[in-house]
Amino acid sequence: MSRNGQRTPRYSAWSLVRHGLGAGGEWGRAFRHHTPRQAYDVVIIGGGVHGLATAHYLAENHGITNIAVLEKSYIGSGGSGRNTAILRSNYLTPEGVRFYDRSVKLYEHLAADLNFNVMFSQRGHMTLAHNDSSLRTMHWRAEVNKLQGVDSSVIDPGEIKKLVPYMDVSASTRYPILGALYHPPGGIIRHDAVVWGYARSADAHGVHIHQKTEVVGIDVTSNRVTGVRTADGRRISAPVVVNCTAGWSTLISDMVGVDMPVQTFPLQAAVTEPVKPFLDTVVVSGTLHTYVSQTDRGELVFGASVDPFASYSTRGSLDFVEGLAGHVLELMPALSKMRLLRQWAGLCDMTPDYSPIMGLTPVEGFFVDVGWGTYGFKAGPVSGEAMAACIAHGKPPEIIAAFGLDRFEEGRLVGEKGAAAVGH
Amino acid sequence: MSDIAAAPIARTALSFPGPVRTTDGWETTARHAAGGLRLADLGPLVKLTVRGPADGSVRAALGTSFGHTVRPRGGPLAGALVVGSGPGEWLVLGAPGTGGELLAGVRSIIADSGEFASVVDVTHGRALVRLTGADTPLLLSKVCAVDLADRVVPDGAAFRSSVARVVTDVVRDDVDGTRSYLLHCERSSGQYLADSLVDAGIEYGIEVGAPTEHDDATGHPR
Amino acid sequence: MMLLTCPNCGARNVSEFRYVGEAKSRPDPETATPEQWRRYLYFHRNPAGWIKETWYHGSGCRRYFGIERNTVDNAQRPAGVTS
Amino acid sequence: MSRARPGGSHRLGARPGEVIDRSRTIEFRWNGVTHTAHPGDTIASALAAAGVRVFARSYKYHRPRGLLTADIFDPGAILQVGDEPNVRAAHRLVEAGMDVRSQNTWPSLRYDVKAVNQLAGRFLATGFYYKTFIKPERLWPTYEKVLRRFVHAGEVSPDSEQPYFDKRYAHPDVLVAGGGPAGMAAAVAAARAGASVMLVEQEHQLGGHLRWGDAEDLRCRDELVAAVEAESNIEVLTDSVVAARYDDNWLAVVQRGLPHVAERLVKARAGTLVVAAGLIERPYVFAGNDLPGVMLSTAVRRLLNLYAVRPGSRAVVFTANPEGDAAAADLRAAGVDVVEVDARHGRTVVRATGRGGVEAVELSDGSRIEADLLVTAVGWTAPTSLLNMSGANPGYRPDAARFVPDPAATPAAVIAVGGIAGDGTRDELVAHADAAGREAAARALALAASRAGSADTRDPVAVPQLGLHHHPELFFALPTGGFVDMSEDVSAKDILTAVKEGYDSSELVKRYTTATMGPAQGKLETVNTVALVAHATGKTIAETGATTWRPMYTPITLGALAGRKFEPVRHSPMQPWHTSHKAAPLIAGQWIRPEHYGDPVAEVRNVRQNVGIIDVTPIGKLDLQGPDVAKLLNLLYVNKWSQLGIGRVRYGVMCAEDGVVLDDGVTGRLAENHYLMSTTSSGAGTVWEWAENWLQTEHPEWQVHVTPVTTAYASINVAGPKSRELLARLTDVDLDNAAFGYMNVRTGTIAGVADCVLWRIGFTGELSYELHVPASYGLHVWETLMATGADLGIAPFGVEAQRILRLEKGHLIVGQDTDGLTKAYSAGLDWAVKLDKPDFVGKPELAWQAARGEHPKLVGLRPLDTSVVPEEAAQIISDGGYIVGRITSSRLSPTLGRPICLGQVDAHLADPGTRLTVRLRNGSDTTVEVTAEHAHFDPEGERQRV
Ligand SMILES: Cc1cc2nc3c(=O)[nH]c(=O)nc-3n(C[C@H](O)[C@H](O)[C@H](O)COP(=O)(O)OP(=O)(O)OC[C@H]3O[C@@H](n4cnc5c(N)ncnc54)[C@H](O)[C@@H]3O)c2cc1C
Ligand SMILES: NC(=O)c1ccc[n+]([C@@H]2O[C@H](COP(=O)([O-])OP(=O)(O)OC[C@H]3O[C@@H](n4cnc5c(N)ncnc54)[C@H](O)[C@@H]3O)[C@@H](O)[C@H]2O)c1
Ligand SMILES: Cc1cc2nc3c(=O)[nH]c(=O)nc-3n(C[C@H](O)[C@H](O)[C@H](O)COP(=O)(O)O)c2cc1C
Ligand SMILES: [Zn+2]
Repeated sequence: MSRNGQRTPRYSAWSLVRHGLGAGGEWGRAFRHHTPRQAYDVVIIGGGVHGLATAHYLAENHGITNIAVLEKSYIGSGGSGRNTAILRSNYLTPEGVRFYDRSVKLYEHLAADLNFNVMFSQRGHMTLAHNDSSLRTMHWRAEVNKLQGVDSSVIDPGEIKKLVPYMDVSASTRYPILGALYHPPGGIIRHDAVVWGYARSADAHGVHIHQKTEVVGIDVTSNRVTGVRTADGRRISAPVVVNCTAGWSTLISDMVGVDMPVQTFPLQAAVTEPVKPFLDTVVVSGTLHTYVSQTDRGELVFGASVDPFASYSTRGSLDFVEGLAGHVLELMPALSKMRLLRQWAGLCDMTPDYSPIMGLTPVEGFFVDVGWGTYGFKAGPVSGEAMAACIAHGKPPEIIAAFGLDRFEEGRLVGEKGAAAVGH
Repeated sequence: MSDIAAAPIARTALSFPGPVRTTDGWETTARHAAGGLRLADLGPLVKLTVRGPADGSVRAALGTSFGHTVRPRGGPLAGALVVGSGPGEWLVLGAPGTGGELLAGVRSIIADSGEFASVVDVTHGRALVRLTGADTPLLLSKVCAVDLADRVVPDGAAFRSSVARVVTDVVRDDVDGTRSYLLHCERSSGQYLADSLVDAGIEYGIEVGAPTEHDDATGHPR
Repeated sequence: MMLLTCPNCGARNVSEFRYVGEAKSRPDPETATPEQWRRYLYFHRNPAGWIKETWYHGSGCRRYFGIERNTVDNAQRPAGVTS
Repeated sequence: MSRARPGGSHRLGARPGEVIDRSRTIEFRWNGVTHTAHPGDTIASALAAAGVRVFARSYKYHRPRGLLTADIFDPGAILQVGDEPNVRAAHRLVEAGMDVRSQNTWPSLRYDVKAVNQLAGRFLATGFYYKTFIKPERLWPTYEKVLRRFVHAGEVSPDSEQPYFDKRYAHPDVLVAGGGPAGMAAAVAAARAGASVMLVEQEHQLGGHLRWGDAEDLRCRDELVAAVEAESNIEVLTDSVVAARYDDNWLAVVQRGLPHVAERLVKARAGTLVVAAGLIERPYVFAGNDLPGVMLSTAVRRLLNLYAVRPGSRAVVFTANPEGDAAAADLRAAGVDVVEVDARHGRTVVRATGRGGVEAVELSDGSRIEADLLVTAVGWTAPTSLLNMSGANPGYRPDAARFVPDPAATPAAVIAVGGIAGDGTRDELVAHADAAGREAAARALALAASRAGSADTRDPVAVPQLGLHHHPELFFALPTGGFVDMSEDVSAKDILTAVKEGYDSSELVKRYTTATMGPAQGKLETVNTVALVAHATGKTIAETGATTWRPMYTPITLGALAGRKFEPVRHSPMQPWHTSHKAAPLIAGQWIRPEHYGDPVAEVRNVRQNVGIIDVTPIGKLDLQGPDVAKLLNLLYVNKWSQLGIGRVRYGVMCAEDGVVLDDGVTGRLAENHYLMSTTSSGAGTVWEWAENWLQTEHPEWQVHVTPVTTAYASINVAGPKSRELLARLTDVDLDNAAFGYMNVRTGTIAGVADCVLWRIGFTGELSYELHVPASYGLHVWETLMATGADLGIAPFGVEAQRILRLEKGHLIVGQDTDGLTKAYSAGLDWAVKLDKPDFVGKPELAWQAARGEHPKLVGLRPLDTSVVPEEAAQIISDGGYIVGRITSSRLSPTLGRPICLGQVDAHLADPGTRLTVRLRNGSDTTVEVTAEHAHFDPEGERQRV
């Protein structure tokens, strides 16, 4: 990895030992501060996983490095820093399955590719079915997945109990567990590390990452993007501007007059105090609006479905943690003495069909990579790769062809609600 | 049609362990509750829902509006309890077996008004209980988020809200200065609601029983 | 839990209500083009600020009503007040 | 079993403010050894009295840890009690028989094998795991398993009992968080001003810091407590925490120590929240600052004055304030040798040394003092968490060395009092809290009045602004450093390194190092962390800023949050019969229904041959009245309703505005302006709200009243060739085919029950009647039918038999044969959609769908291999392996003796006779043929018309 000719120190066990012995000098900065240039080839708005991955792949795959990533707060401060870090590819539509499967494959090698351990823990992912219609949907997903070569199958309560001994699989509960869609390659990841790994690599390629830099306006001349304006009064020219701002994405698109069928809903999450590891898989229940995994630090990380009304608030609610706790105890009654440590919320850019909006827009040079709703962290790598290709070639690659903005007016929805509403 | 020997038996939405008795064709619990906090099944009462303009002559004839109750002394609804249960929506409660008269009474009010209004007999479609005792507000504070302080819900007030997550009409109808509430909900959730009330009331020594002969149709002492 | 003020019942917990969405008008189905119709179906304003919206008081008076709400701090005011 | 020396080697004689009951002694176990305590002792105070110093091992380096704060936030005293993990031992009171164990130690607290990590510590610097275990990739899962073994925590067991938790709502005008002098004074003032008050104190007694103060403090506490007790309008909750504040002063309070329940979550909607959380003493960062024997001055005074425990025998007190001086005085009075190091004279501590505990202290002047106790009193952190949750953002004040709220920037519904708001003498703070309490009451009562619609005429109370005293900015002793976050084992050096690596804001430092992410959530760690970041970046602390404070104030149990369960279930009036006849329960949303009574196939056969009855009470029913009902029906359904005669019923389909099938059912006309509509069971609520939405928002001028009557009727479908014969025995309605034909409705008496509605319709394809009887008589009618039909072979049938019967007949189920994108034409409902109606919901999309004609279609499918029943959700694939459809319903037909299916297939494959490949679950393929009709049995419908 080179950084303007200089080598970036590589991370490895050996380099750690050298540093521990005091022989390595300083690690050096993973990402640096720069004075903004007056013009860039590409300006990416949003320093989340999508913006940073797009910058990384533009540089790595297409040699485009004169890029600025503008982030109004700190990198990862949006959904990328507050998501429950669940990765999987067991979607419902063939378009979706293919797309997310590519992402999981990229994630499998991301630590090595970025020389940054992102701690992808492929511990398996199970989605519980509590009634026959959801069991039918699980079978539907399993069959579609198998046809795409994705490892998915429906397992019965006995097998569930073997994988999760704490689960109450008795038939007498209010929401009996009839089966689950089991997806061994799914799992969790150290989400912040993904953000930092992409940022470090982009930085090493010469990309400028400007934190605390908010975009407040976008200049358009004759239906062509010419640059952006920032809250500190700067104007930065660029022929290409990419909207990677997830929950805030309509505010950015409104600046250029591109309407999007996106509505912002808070999504909440919470974490318990740690306990010794006892839960090796990710467990999701759509019926109970709950999902849970245990991190390598021992905490349980919980999530749910989006808040019941649109809002830009990340304050969180008591309702959420009450419902969550009730439902978690419904599944695993032995956890009632565990304590909830912290709750938070992030913003989700929901689309009508629970699929993203990617590619070109009616304004030339203005690209979008939005509509990530509650499920976009897992799509970071493939989106970065595809958006980079889209920008470099001026047209969306096949893998995202179905996700264009024009599909709504043309009535070609990609219905992922069945697999993404609570699924993560 | 052949003759069917057995006379039809009506059953309310609720059943509690213990003896039952049948009065006026209704089978209900026979236990008598004397404790400080009592839950009584008033399922057999006649229940009519009336709809019409919120502030027209139907309203004037019914004598009350959303949030309030009235017990007409005379007129076609004498003896009934009229609850303003929604904007332009009333609930009329009467003694078991008086359905025909009350229905006719409401219909005559509607006919006289010339307004677009309607009445539906939901006697069999709803569950109705009365909770009485000084600790009732404490019990209800476990299942209902509405503030029951006097300044918000005085005697004679009514509101609709979620009670143990069941949409319920709550009517404050004190009995001789003792707190008392009527709770009225859709029938199939009635047992669940009553069980939730009993569960929440254990701490206060709740008892389940039928209204006594000293009570009038709405469980109100005569 | 945020409070929402129902014009009929007063301030109640928001969990008593169902959020319907931005108040918008239905295009004439006889003359609407597919583009207009689908904008009605799928597109909403999504401002960080005041928006006119419809709510349904499902656990209370069972009435639909309009209100203006600020999507940033959840402040509310009766529909019709202009900002 | 071993037994510790009774009495407690470190227990002092009686103290004036002690909270223990010396008249009684109770026993408990600590790591297998029996110890004694007095009621009122916390686990930690009892152990400290016995001379226990080491309570735990640290997260990464497994360093021994002891008491630091001696309160609920103590990072050194988090223990396992029975099956409960992570118990705060310095807060939890000892109970007889408790089994207390240290966490994260193996094989024992004393000889902890993982302590070798201390040696490796220099390689385990912050973020080490991001930099290693990268290659080879295949080894990462193994590394991960090892990492997981290091988790620092207690454990839960799979069969841990779930105690009973309670919940309630509360509506205090004023809720006071914190029962110190300020909180008590505010509560009393608010109550005297006419407000209802809830006063919540996390500790076991009211009094706050006065409890461990001098005689004057104790007198003041007694007065205030007496004043609180005298107000009947104050509800006091001790051992309870205000865990969080949400929008509109919605407060989560967890109440503990109740007689009948484990814990109770009180959800309080307060008019005004008074935050009286006091101040939390800030630890000092220096080498060795985590050694057992390093304690805060407040910890020492708690141990001495509340529990009569002598925390050491030779102490160094590093003090920068009067509280430190008081701690020194208290120690001396307890017979401890004390050396004071006064920061106000420029002296500081730079290092503590010792093995397993403090043995010596090194000062900035190079001197070294032998001691087993090092007390620090360097200043305070304002626990502003509840204020931040309220939207106030207290700013950092260098003169006071803490974050201080600005009353002008705090929401009106929230007021801060006491130490968190500013400094002053005890009397000044109490006077301020008194004024604030009156103002809190005034604001709350005004709000209550405005909610009740009346104006309030109260005058606002002037609340003086508290001043700030000078407090030194004493955070850390560099370069020696030490631990910033003891729970997470994060050192000062880690913070500095993180900044150098580019993680140079508070937020990034937090996430990279995990400082402040442990159980105290930054209450002990935030200011020191921010100070170090500021130091490393050359910015001020104010510029650097703290991370976001979020719920919970202190962690609370999942049990308390879950509380009493509210999961409504619904039953039909016939449920007692189903239960006593061994019906297999099917949970369908809130409804509990019979799935079958043992043999669904026999149930199917009996319906085809004799007569069966099924309880269909959950079917949605809406009573529609008014002159404009037909207009509403024409709008909601895709088919036409203007011509429906009285006494007739019709099947209808509803779509949403995007043309997607929403619901279906039949609607009958009972009288001129009176209709009864039925919906699917799961759609009952939705359709009602849907109808109201159109009426209230689009057509308020229409005269229609909709009343839900789903459970006003018990609904029974009587189906089978003998159903007429059966019913004729029980009703006065003329059942002759000529008088009461297919798709008609009548009202009449059944089994002596008047006002029943009879529909001649059927989902099963047989002659059948759907009876809607007043619900109270449902069980009576059901039992009468069973008794009366015995000679006709009557048998009940459940939902599964009904599913098979309807599939034989080709009736679709909305939500099973359709999905979230299935428009009416895809559901094969072409015959129903009437595009020549002027308007109906979803019309434009359906018109375009019809015009385009490219949509997938629901078709009947007949598997050619009659021994194979394709599974529901099996995919239909093309030669190239592409998905071209799927099986939506599939069963082995008992009537036809072969498999039958419905499925959605791509438009070009929907013609009758087309052969398709189905990929089965086991990976093999089978062939199915598209049939001409959805119905596999009696497609002409002759059986139902007889
Ligand atoms: C609680 C929660 C749980 C989730 N769980 C999962 C999960 O388990 N799995 C999964 O795959 N997905 C999950 N998601 C969704 C996932 O987090 C997001 O879809 C994903 O992070 C989106 O990444 P992004 O880079 O597009 O956006 P973000 O990470 O949100 O980044 C957008 C950035 O744009 C910046 N920005 C906004 N406006 C401006 C401006 N005007 N100028 C400059 N910068 C601006 C923001 O500060 C922000 O940093 C979850 C989301 C939440 C909230
Ligand atoms: N002498 C000392 O050791 C000491 C210690 C702290 C404060 N002070 C001084 O005390 C004065 C202020 O007194 P005060 O009344 O503000 O503070 P206080 O510390 O006496 O009382 C605050 C009380 O609030 C409780 N509390 C905090 N957050 C809570 C929550 N979320 N829920 C429930 N309870 C909660 C604490 O347990 C504590 O008992 C200031 O002058 C301050 O400097 C002195
Ligand atoms: C997967 C995951 C695990 C987390 N674990 C912890 C934790 O152990 N302790 C903690 O204090 N916060 C934890 N958090 C929450 C963060 O502290 C923080 O609340 C979240 O990133 C949102 O940021 P904000 O609270 O600053 O708005 C975790 C967050 C995520 C996404
Ligand atoms: Zn209302």
